[in-house]
This record gives sequence, structure tokens and C-alpha cells, in this order.
Amino acid sequence: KTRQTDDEPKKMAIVVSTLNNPWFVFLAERAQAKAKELGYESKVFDSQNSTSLETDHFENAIATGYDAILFNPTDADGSIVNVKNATAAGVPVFCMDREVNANNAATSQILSDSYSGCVAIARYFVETLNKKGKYVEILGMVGDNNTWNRSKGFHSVVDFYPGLKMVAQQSADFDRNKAMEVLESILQAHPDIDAVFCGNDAMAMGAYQALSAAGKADKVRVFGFDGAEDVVKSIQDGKIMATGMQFPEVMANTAATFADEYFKGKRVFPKKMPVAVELVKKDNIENYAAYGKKE
Amino acid sequence: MNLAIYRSRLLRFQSLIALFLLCLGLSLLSDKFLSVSNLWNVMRQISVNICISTGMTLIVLTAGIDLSVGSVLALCGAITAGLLKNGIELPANNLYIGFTILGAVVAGLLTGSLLGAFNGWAITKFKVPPFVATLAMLTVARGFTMLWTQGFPISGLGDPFLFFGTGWFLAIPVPVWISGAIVLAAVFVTEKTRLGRYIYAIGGNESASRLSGINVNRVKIIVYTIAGALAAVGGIMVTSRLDSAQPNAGISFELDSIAAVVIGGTSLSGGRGSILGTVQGAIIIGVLNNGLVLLNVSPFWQQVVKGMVILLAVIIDKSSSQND
Amino acid sequence: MNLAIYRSRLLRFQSLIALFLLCLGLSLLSDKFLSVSNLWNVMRQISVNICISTGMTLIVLTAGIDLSVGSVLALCGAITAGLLKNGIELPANNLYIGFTILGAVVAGLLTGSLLGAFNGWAITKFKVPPFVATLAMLTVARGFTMLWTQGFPISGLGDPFLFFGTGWFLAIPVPVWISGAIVLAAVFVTEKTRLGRYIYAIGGNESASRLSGINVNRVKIIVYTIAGALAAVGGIMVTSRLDSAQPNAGISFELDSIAAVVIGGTSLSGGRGSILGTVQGAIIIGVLNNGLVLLNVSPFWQQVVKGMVILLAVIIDKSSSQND
Amino acid sequence: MLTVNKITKKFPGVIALEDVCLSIEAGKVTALIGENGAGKSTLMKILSGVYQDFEGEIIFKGEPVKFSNPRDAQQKGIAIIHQELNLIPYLTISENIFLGRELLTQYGTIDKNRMRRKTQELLDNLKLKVNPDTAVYKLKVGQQQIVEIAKALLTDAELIIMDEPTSAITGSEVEVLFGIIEDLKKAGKAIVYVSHKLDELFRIADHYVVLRDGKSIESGSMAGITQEELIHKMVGRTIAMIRKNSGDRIFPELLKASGISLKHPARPGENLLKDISFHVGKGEIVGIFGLMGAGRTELLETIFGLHAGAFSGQISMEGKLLKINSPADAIHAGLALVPEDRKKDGLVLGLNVKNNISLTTLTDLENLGTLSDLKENTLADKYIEELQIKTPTRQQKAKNLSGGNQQKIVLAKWLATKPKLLLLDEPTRGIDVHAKSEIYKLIIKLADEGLGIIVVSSELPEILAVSDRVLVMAEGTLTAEFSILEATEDAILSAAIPKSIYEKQA
Ligand SMILES: Nc1ncnc2c1ncn2[C@@H]1O[C@H](COP(=O)(O)OP(=O)(O)OP(=O)(O)O)[C@@H](O)[C@H]1O
Ligand SMILES: Nc1ncnc2c1ncn2[C@@H]1O[C@H](COP(=O)(O)OP(=O)(O)OP(=O)(O)O)[C@@H](O)[C@H]1O
Ligand SMILES: O[C@@H]1[C@H](O)[C@H](O)CO[C@H]1O
Ligand SMILES: [Mg+2]
Ligand SMILES: [Mg+2]
Repeated sequence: KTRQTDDEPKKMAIVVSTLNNPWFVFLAERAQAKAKELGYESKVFDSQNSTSLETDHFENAIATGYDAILFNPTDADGSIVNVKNATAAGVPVFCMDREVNANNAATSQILSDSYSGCVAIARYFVETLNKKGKYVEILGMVGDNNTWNRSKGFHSVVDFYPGLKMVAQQSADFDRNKAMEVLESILQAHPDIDAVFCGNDAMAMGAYQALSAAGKADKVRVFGFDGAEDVVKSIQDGKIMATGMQFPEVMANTAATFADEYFKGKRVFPKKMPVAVELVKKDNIENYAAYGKKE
Repeated sequence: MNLAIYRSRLLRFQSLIALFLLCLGLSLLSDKFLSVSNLWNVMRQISVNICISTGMTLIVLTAGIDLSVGSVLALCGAITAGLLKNGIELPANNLYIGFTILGAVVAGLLTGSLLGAFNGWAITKFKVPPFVATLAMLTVARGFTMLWTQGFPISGLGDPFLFFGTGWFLAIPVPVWISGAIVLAAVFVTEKTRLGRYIYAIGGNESASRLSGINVNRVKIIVYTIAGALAAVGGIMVTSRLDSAQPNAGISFELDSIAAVVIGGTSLSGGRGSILGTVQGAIIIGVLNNGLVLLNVSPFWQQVVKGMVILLAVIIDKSSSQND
Repeated sequence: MNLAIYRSRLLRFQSLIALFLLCLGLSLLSDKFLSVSNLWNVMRQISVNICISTGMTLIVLTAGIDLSVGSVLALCGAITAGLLKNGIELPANNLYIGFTILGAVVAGLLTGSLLGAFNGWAITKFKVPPFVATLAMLTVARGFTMLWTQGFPISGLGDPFLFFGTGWFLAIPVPVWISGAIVLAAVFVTEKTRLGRYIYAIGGNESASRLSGINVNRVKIIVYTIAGALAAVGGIMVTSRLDSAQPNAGISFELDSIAAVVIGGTSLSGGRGSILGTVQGAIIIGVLNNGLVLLNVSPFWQQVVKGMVILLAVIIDKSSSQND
Repeated sequence: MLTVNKITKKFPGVIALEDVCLSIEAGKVTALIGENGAGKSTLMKILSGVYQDFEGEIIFKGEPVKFSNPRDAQQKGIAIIHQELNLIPYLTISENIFLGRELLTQYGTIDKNRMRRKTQELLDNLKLKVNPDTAVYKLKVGQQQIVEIAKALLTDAELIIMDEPTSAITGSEVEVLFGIIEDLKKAGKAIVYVSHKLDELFRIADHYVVLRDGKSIESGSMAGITQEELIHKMVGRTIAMIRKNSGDRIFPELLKASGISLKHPARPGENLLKDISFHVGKGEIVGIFGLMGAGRTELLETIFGLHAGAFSGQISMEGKLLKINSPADAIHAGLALVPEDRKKDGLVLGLNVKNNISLTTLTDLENLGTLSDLKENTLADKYIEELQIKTPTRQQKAKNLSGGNQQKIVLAKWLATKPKLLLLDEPTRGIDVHAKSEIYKLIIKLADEGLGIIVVSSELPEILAVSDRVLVMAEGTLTAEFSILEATEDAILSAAIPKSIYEKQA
């Protein structure tokens, strides 16, 4: 297939899994800002967590002459086809935050390592709880692979401590309201829990609200994942124990920069470029702001 | 004679048997279920659904439907939160308008009423099927929510505002007071006022109602406006509970709400049903959600069990009240 | 005389004007819109919606509704993918059954038909309102999907299987062939067969149909079964297209599908409408989604614009066909 | 041919039939008569397989039968024309007629052409000049009733039940139907004929069976019985048919309509009503006669504000020009319309009797913005009593009442508005003799109290009984006007026959 002639200005498509979650809104915004800074037109596509909508976006983007795709996949497996089709059509794909499970499909993958991040959180979790206590896990959407990466990372550590007992494991779909309601109910059955581990920060905030309404906010420790604004502030205030900071801006900038380099002729990129998730807690919080390090 | 009256009373409480069985089962399975604090818990959790389902019932009674409740709820919550937190800044005119809690809440309620009125207007003026008009509103209101919030939650609204969602008054949670008051008002309207009678009549036979001199369009617009306002109440309650307006709040609330209405015995073809039925429907759904979590049923199985119990509840109703 | 026939034909194509205006507008705004590759693009993208909306149309014509299509689609896709990839292992009996593509596809279709038949059974046997029965199925089927996949996608299904979703045949994408064949068959059924006639009759006046000796329950069960099977076809197509069965596939597809049906002029109260109308409805939605992307509308504004255009499309229809 | 043995049927709160016996002979027409709510339709529904839960036994052609559904009865040879129309609005005439027994081609597809041809034949027989492909919802009630008749004639049934087949059709159509009934008799079919129009029964029936309050009272041969005797058996006493005695009173003018024209909804440039002018006086009853499709219904609807936008002309009340754009305006101006199709436009079937009666006057039933149960009950009871509406309680759903009683509810809700001018479109359609005479009395009493009344009717005797003045319509125009003293059946009928028919004949 023929691509646009070289003298036309290049365009980048930014395809993100969902904009119904501020984390991805931020990721998309940063990518767009970076693209603009580098002098490119760009457009954001919202896959609304649907792999088939994502496929539509890819087809539409390729058909309408985008030259690179900065990509936040909806699903590690379900998105492979899309990436392959794009690269086959001569459009490079740079994955951000989430990966696709195929080594050579994407031009480069700049990834947040959820599993390892949760291992770090789990270590801190074990430490603060002194290896014993009852806890609750609140999962994200059960059909989402991030949910399980995080859960598995966490359990890979915590399950070694027989003194730590999980009394309930429920899903709240990454949603603040649902997390609050689920924990409210769990607290009825288990008023004596010591900690809650949540698959993202929105749910951690919801969990905190349930605890605070029940007057247990200072007895129960809440752990989240993401580094969202509310949680960073809450860690400062001592309301939430810790979160796993991801660096969406770093990932977005890197992806956009790679695309720029690709346009300029570079063809060799690291296939995988992990961006570590950092454990953020009260004693290092001064180094962090929402979704990243302090400037 | 008395039989007929007796039956119609029974019909109004038709879901009670299913609800009773459900509660019985749950209290046998978990000793926590029947505790006072858990019951308040359930009541508080269903308050939002009761609010929006009350409006939905009125609409469904006129043979309409409102798919936009969830998005309208989100938009109104976001507007209230945004005004409360940031006010309105018009840098061009060098103008800043701050909002009190009352002001922000009123603005939220107005927004909801306006969007509802717009639904009603499109439906009556252009004869757009309610499903389409409110589906369009679902999308539009969500879009505006995203634009208003730019996709980020608006959090930290200050303790006084949290009263609506988290406060207690006379040992009863404030959301329960609010939804209770709304239910009472709606029962009054449907049972005791002209508007209520017109709502049933229009749903039962629109053309006969028109011929009877009822201003059908006006009644419909009023009903959609009320539903919009109630979605706004729900939005303010959710926002207050979370101390945060979430841009994705209320997604798929329309399903839960219509489910409450239908499980409560209101017919989707209009003219038949009641507010109290809907309350029972909402309680059934709420109790079920709560019970499954109390029992720590795995999230996978939860959906299976929930669907089956809802089906069963409705089947029990149907067979206990043979009345069509 | 001829007027009557002419008008009913017109009614069938009522959305054409709106669709035409939409396409005209888009092709003026973007020169990419009318390219051949983009048109195939749009056609391929709407194939899945057309599949499930065809079944939905049949159901809505009987005055029913099916909220479970999205979940049924996901479950059938997952079952096909799971069987194809892993077969069935019964370690207890030391048994392993492998599946060919045909076998897996048939199993998927059977699952869909069974779930659909179950919907129909609950609706006819227990008089559960279709809304509730299929809402229960929505939840249950999603739960089973999660249980079957354990929350993980099933991927890597092998190139031959990808043909259904990504292949081309005689210069036309395979999904377009499939959905086209389904549409033709459905048009045939609705226009030329007894079943089709009964579907319209039941939606038009159920009790009169019963008095005319139609076995209403059987017709309904057949219709829900067909819809289930078509959801399965959709599920297999989606899975094949992605080379992966997603546990979250099909969420909120019911809304898009009902939207296509209603925008296409089929009345939710049954008895009136057509398959070809639905196809136009689906095309309007598909073209709109495609066009907004081509025009580079920002995602937040997209929702606003999309809702408004849908409303407008329906208003244009209504006023261009003054018919009742 | 068919014997019914001690059939009892109960509805919640109502015993509709109690130990009913009757027998029906082949080649004969059996008339089934009784007041509204006597149980006629219920019995017919049992015979045609609609209700399966009843006590008692049906013996058909010498054998006891039990129908499991309507289709079963149909296949065993029993066809029925239901009192309430049972057509599918958005299917065509031929689709409706063949519903459930479609003709198929050799490929198993529907054979539209054959069905259309057969339908055309049936319609021709019944002299209904409509395209078989017309959707039924576009037909007027009368035309729909003919489609129902066609539907019953399609099968080769041995017993044909006709539950008030002529309630919505007029003169010439009735003649056509009677001709067909004669043919059926000759072919040895048995016919059960339910009607409140006694003169019809005397023309076609061989036997009669009387039902009263769900019990079979008497049966016998029509030969040798008089109309008065029949009424006596039915009602339990004699009824004197009244006739308004108007003499040559002058009525002060109430309504004046001039130059009323109404555009055809589908055919641009054509008018359904053409330049109609008339007046109605205070206390005067004006009868409007016409054949089916003459435009009478449209005229009443137009006056009542249902076609705002499509009509031209002027309407004034008591000398004041009215602007009526909706029924609400019309009601406000003191008009009330009892529509011809009570199920579609008259009642909210799912609401109870009380709520239906009060629907037009809720504003008057409020105390401080709240509906007063007391006032509403009083209102309902008043009309249930005055019009003798037969209902177990005022809480009964309107849909569970017999047709005649439903009609009375519609009348009640309009009388409750205390109108100055009452528009009645076929007010006694489906109403029994007794109730009919009650309604006539009522109409006359209302007129005496100063109401102006327009009665549209397809029954000449009715027009002659109540009117002070008779207008005749044909094809959307007023063709004649008679004072009651000069009105004769012949003169009215000849004015009612459309000119276009003469032209064709000439
Ligand atoms: N579905 C029903 N539920 C409750 N009561 C009913 C039902 N159908 C009929 N009835 C009652 O049964 C009685 C007999 O009704 P039916 O319709 O047979 O009378 P009918 O003789 O045909 O009267 P009409 O001349 O007015 O048509 C009436 O009292 C009526 O109210
Ligand atoms: N919506 C419509 N579309 C087409 N034709 C119509 C429509 N409404 C009425 N007509 C036609 O207008 C004419 C007048 O009908 P109208 O109902 O006023 O007659 P009518 O004298 O009351 O007869 P009926 O005894 O059937 O009530 C008829 O020929 C009818 O078919
Ligand atoms: O990091 C993001 C966020 O945590 C979101 O809440 C779920 O998906 C992840 O990829
Ligand atoms: Mg009857
Ligand atoms: Mg008429």
C-alpha cells in the first residue's frame, strides 16, 4: 500500500484504551503535548476499553493517513492483530504503559511494570502490617489483564506470610463509587480488618471514604496503585499508606520522541523499554507529584 | 368486591414475597446480614438508585424510558462540584463568580431539570421515540461531562458539602432521608394528584387521554424534567459521598434503574405500576449486591448468581400474583 | 391503491434521507470519506452490529427486547476460542477432546442458540418481561464468560480461524459476506415466510394473534433462539478479527444494537419496522463513528456531536415521512 | 349440531355464566340475546376455545369436545367474529384475513398473490371497495368489521359465531351480510348471531336464546314472538321506546359552524369535508345520518379540535367565535365528544371505572391541589347509578366490563364535564335495548335541560327517535336537512347515497 508522500506533514495517532479514567486522559494529553512540541499534528482515539473499537480506530487511522501510532493497548493479546496490521501497512506502533504479548509486533514498547510495582507494594504491605493481620483485596475489572498482573504481583509476596489472611476479595471495576460500596459491605462482615489493597488509586480513594465514614480510617491501612493526584495528597496527609507510582508522562514523551526519530530515519529501537513503577509512601512523598516526580 | 381491592393492594406489594425470601436466605447464610448497621448500609447504598428510579418510574408509567439518567447524574454532579470548588472564571471580563453550597447545588439541580426538559421537548415536539432521544442525551451529557471535567475528577469539596452523602440526622443517614422524602413526594403525586392520574392515563391510552383534554405533551415534559432533576439529586449525592465528582460516574445506572422499575412490577408499556413497587425492586437489587459481597462470593460467580436470583425473584412474583 | 404500497415501501426506507445527508456532509468535509477502502472499512466495522441487530429487530418486532446480546456474544466467542485452542480436557477420565474450527464454531453457535432459547423460555413460560429475563441473562452470561476464561483473553487461534473476521473473498471482506447473507436470510424470513408474518402479527396485537391460532410462545422462543445464534455469529467474528476472545467483549453492544433498530424505524412497541431499516440504522451509526474520526473531532466533542446527529437523523426521518 | 350443558364460568368477583344450557341446529340461525353483561360474549368465547377453564360440557356433532385453544376450535369447525375487533393494525387486509392459515407456494413461502386474489374475492362479496394491501390501521371501524367478517368466512366452518357483527356497519353492508348468512344457511351451516338490534333478529333468526345475568332464561322459535315479548324476556319487564316530542319549537342558537372544510391527511388538494355549515340550538338534538365513510366522524373530530391545522371555517358558540386547537380548548368551550371507537379513544382500559369516569373533570375533584377520594367516589357512584353501569365495584378495570357497560363509562365521563354541547358519535353502538332506551331518555332529558346535542348514528330508527332535526351527509358534504316532522326513512336514505354512485349507474 502507498503511504503519503514525504513532503506532507506527518501525523501521529494516539490510541488509548479508555478516557473514562483520568490516568489515561493524562497519558493521552501528555503524548499530544509532546507531539505538538515536536511539531506534529496528532489526534486522540478513545477505544472505550473495547478491543473491537480499537480495531476500528486502527483501520480508520491507517486509512486516513496517520504516520505513527502511539498506542495504549486495551488488551495484551487482543491488540496484537491491530499492531501487526499497522506495522504491515508501514505505520510504526509505539506501545505506552501496557504491552502487547508479541515480541516483534510493535516498533517499541515503553512499559509500566505493574507486576514488579505490586511486588514492591506488597513488601511494604508486609512490613507495615508486621506480617500479620486480616486484609481485603479490591480488584479492578475482572476481565482486564492489568487487574491480574497487579493481583499476582501482590500475592507473589504476601502469600508467603501465613499470618496475613485475606478475608475478602471483591471486584470494583476500577471505580471509586463501587469500591466504596463494596468495602462498606465487607466492613459489615469483617469490621476488624487491618488493611485494604486496591488495584488502582480511584478504588483506594473509595475504600478510604468507606473507612472514614465507618470511623475506621486510622485503624485500617489502604494501599493503591497509579499515583493519582488525590492519592498523592492523601499519602501526604497520612490517609493512605502507599501507592505504586507510574510515570505516564515519561512513557508518553518517550513514545512521541521515538516516533519523531522514526520519521527522521531511525529504525532500531529497544523492543521493550521498562519504566519502573516506584513505591510512594509517606517518607518519600516529597519527591512526587501527581503521576510523576516533582519538577 | 373486597377481593378486587385486596388484590390490587397485594399487587402493589407484589415483590415483597421475593424480597422476603431473599432476606431470609441471606440471613441464614450470614449472621451479619440482619444487623442494624448493615441494614442502614444497604439503605444508604440504594438511595441513589431509588432517587433516579423514582423519576424513571414516572417516565415508564407514561410508556417512556430514560437512558440518559447515568450521564445526567454525572454531569450534574460535576457541575455542582466544579462550581463549588472553582466557581466561574471569565478571564476575558476579569470576572470571578464564587458559589456557595446552596448555589452550586441549585445549579446542579437546574442543569438536571434542563436536560430532562430537553428530553421531553425532543420527544413531544419532534415525536422522537424516547429511547432514541434519551440515548442521544446519554452520549451528549457524557461528552459535556468530559469537557467540563477535562476527564479528571473534581475532588476535595469541603466537609460541609459531604453532609448530603455521608451525614447522619436523627440516627438515619442523610441519603436515606433524601431518597425517602423523594419517594414520599412521588407516592403523593402519583396517588393523590391530577398529574399522577394523568401519568397513568397517558401510559394506559395516550389517544384517549388527549381526547379527554389532557395536555399530553405538557405532562410528558414535566415528567422528564422531574426525572432529570432527580438524576441531579442522585449526582449530588454520589459526588458528596465520594467527596469527588467522577467523570465516569453513573455509567450503566440506567440498567439498574430500569431493572428496579421492572422488577417492582411496573410495565414497560406504561400505565401500570407504582413507586413503592420500584422501591422494592431497588431494595431487591441492593440487598442482593450486599449479600453477595457479605458472603464473599467470587466476583466471577457473583454475576451468575445475581442474574439468576433476579430472574427467580420475578418468577416468584409472577406466580404469586396470577393477576396478569 | 398504489399509494398504499408506495407509502409502505417508503416507510421502509425512511432513514435513507438522513443517511444520504450524513454521507453528503461527510464527503464534503473530508475527501477520505468516499474512498473505496474507507467504505469497506465502514462496512466491515458494522458487520458485527448488523449481525446482532438483525436478531434484535426480529425480537423488537414481537415487542420484545434483548439486553443480553453483548454478553452472549462474549461467551460464545470465548467458548469457540477456548475449544479451538484447548479442546476439552477431563483429567478425571483421562480424556481429551480436540476441536476442529468447524467443531468449535458449531459449539459457539449452539451455545448462543441455547442461551437465546433460554431467554425465550423464561419469557414465555414464566411470563417474565423480556427486559428482566434478558437483563438476567446479560449478567449470567458475562459471569460464565469470566468463569470460562478466568478473566484472561484466549488468544493465538491460528491463521485459518482468522478468515471469518479478516479474510477477503471476491474483493469483499468476509464479515461483510457473512452479515450480508444474514440480512438477506432475515429479509426473506420476514417478508416471505409464515414465521415472519407471525412475528409482525404478535408485535402488532398479541392477543389477536393468539385468537387467530398462532402459537405465540413457539414463535417467540424461535425468535430469541435466532437472536442468540446471531449473537454467537457476532462473537465468532469479533474473536476471529482480534485473534483473541476478550472476556470484556460486547459490553454495551445492546445499546448500539437497539439504537440501530430504532433509528431504522422499527417501533419498540412491536409490529412495525423492517430488517432493511435496521441495516440503515447500523450504517448511520457506523458512518457517524467513522466520520467523526476522519474529521478529527476531539473524543470528548465526539460524544456530543454523535448524540446530536443521531437525534437530528431521527427528526429528519420523522418529518420527511409524516406518516403517523 | 352443538349442545351446551350446564356451563359455569367465573371471573374474579363475577360469575359470568351459571349453569347455562343451549343447543344449536345446523342450517339455522340462533339468536343469542341479553342485556349488556349478560354473558353472551363469554359464552361465545368458551365455544370458540378462548377460555378453557369453565365447568360444564360442550357436545359438538354428537361428541363431547374440549378445545385447548382457539386454533383447535377453528380446526374442528367453529369460526367466530369477535365483538371486539381482533385485527393486527400494521398488517394488510389480506395478511389479516389469512393470519394463522397462510397460503404457501410450492417452496413454502407465503403466496401473496393467491392470498390477495382470494381476499379480493371475499371483499367483493362483501362489497368492500378497498385494496387488499391496505394496512388495517388505515381503515375505519366499519371497514375493519367487514374484514373481521371476511376472516370468519374464509374457513369452511360448520358453526359460525357472530358476536355483534353489525355494530359498526350500516344499511347496505348489513344487507350484504344478511345475504351471505342466507347462503350459509342454505349450505347447512349453523350460525349463532348475537345482536342488540332486534329488528335484525326478526329478519334472519330462526331461534332465540335469552341470557339474563349469566343464566339461560328461555329459548324458542322466532316465529310468532313479538319484539315486545322478546324484550320482556330479556329485561324482565316491558320497555316503551320513547320518541322525542319536539313539535315545532324554536331553539335559541348555541353552536354555529360555517364553511367547515378539512384537508385529506394523505391526498393533497383533496378535502375530506367540503364547506359544511350548520347550527345547533340550545336544547336541540340534531341527528346526523350518513353511510359508512360519509365523514361524520371527521366532522365531530374537527369541531372538537382534533384536526387543528388541517381545517378551515368558523365555529362559534352562543355568538362568540371559538378558537379550538385542541380537545382541551373544546372542553373549555363547553364541548364534549363521545368517540366512536371506545377502546381506542374512549377509555383507558387499564384504569378502573372510577378513574375513567373522573378523567375529564379532575380539576373539579381537587381539595387544595389533592384529589379528593370522596368527591371522586361520589362522582363515580352517581354515574354508575344514573347510567346503571354494571360493574362489581367502581374499582373494576374498564377492560373487564362488557362492551355496553364500557360505552356507558365513556358517556359518563363526558356528562361529568357538564357540557353545553354534546357530540355523540354512535352513542349506542353495542348497547342493549334497555340501556339504549335509558340513554335516549337521558339524551332527551339533557336536551330538555338546555344542552345542545349532535347525535351521529348509522341507525335510522335511532336518528328518528331522538332528533329534532336531521342532517344527512354523503362524501364529506351536507346533502339534506329535515325537520323531524318531514323526515322519512326514504328521504333520508336517498340523501345519504353518494352521488358518485348515481353517476356511475347513469
Ligand atoms: N376478563 C374478565 N374479567 C372479569 N370480568 C369479566 C371479564 N370478561 C367479562 N367479564 C364480566 O362477565 C360478565 C359477562 O360479560 P360479557 O362480555 O360476556 O357480556 P355480554 O353479554 O357479551 O355483554 P355486551 O352485550 O355488553 O357485549 C360481565 O359482568 C363482565 O363484566
Ligand atoms: N387518516 C385517514 N387517512 C385516509 N383516509 C381517511 C382517514 N381518516 C378518514 N379517512 C376517510 O375519510 C372518510 C370519512 O370518514 P369518517 O370516519 O368521518 O366517516 P363516518 O361517516 O364517520 O363513517 P363511519 O361510519 O365509518 O364512522 C372516509 O372515506 C375515510 O375512509
Ligand atoms: O494504570 C492504569 C490505571 O491504574 C487504571 O486505573 C487501570 O489500568 C491501568 O493501566
Ligand atoms: Mg359482548
Ligand atoms: Mg364514524
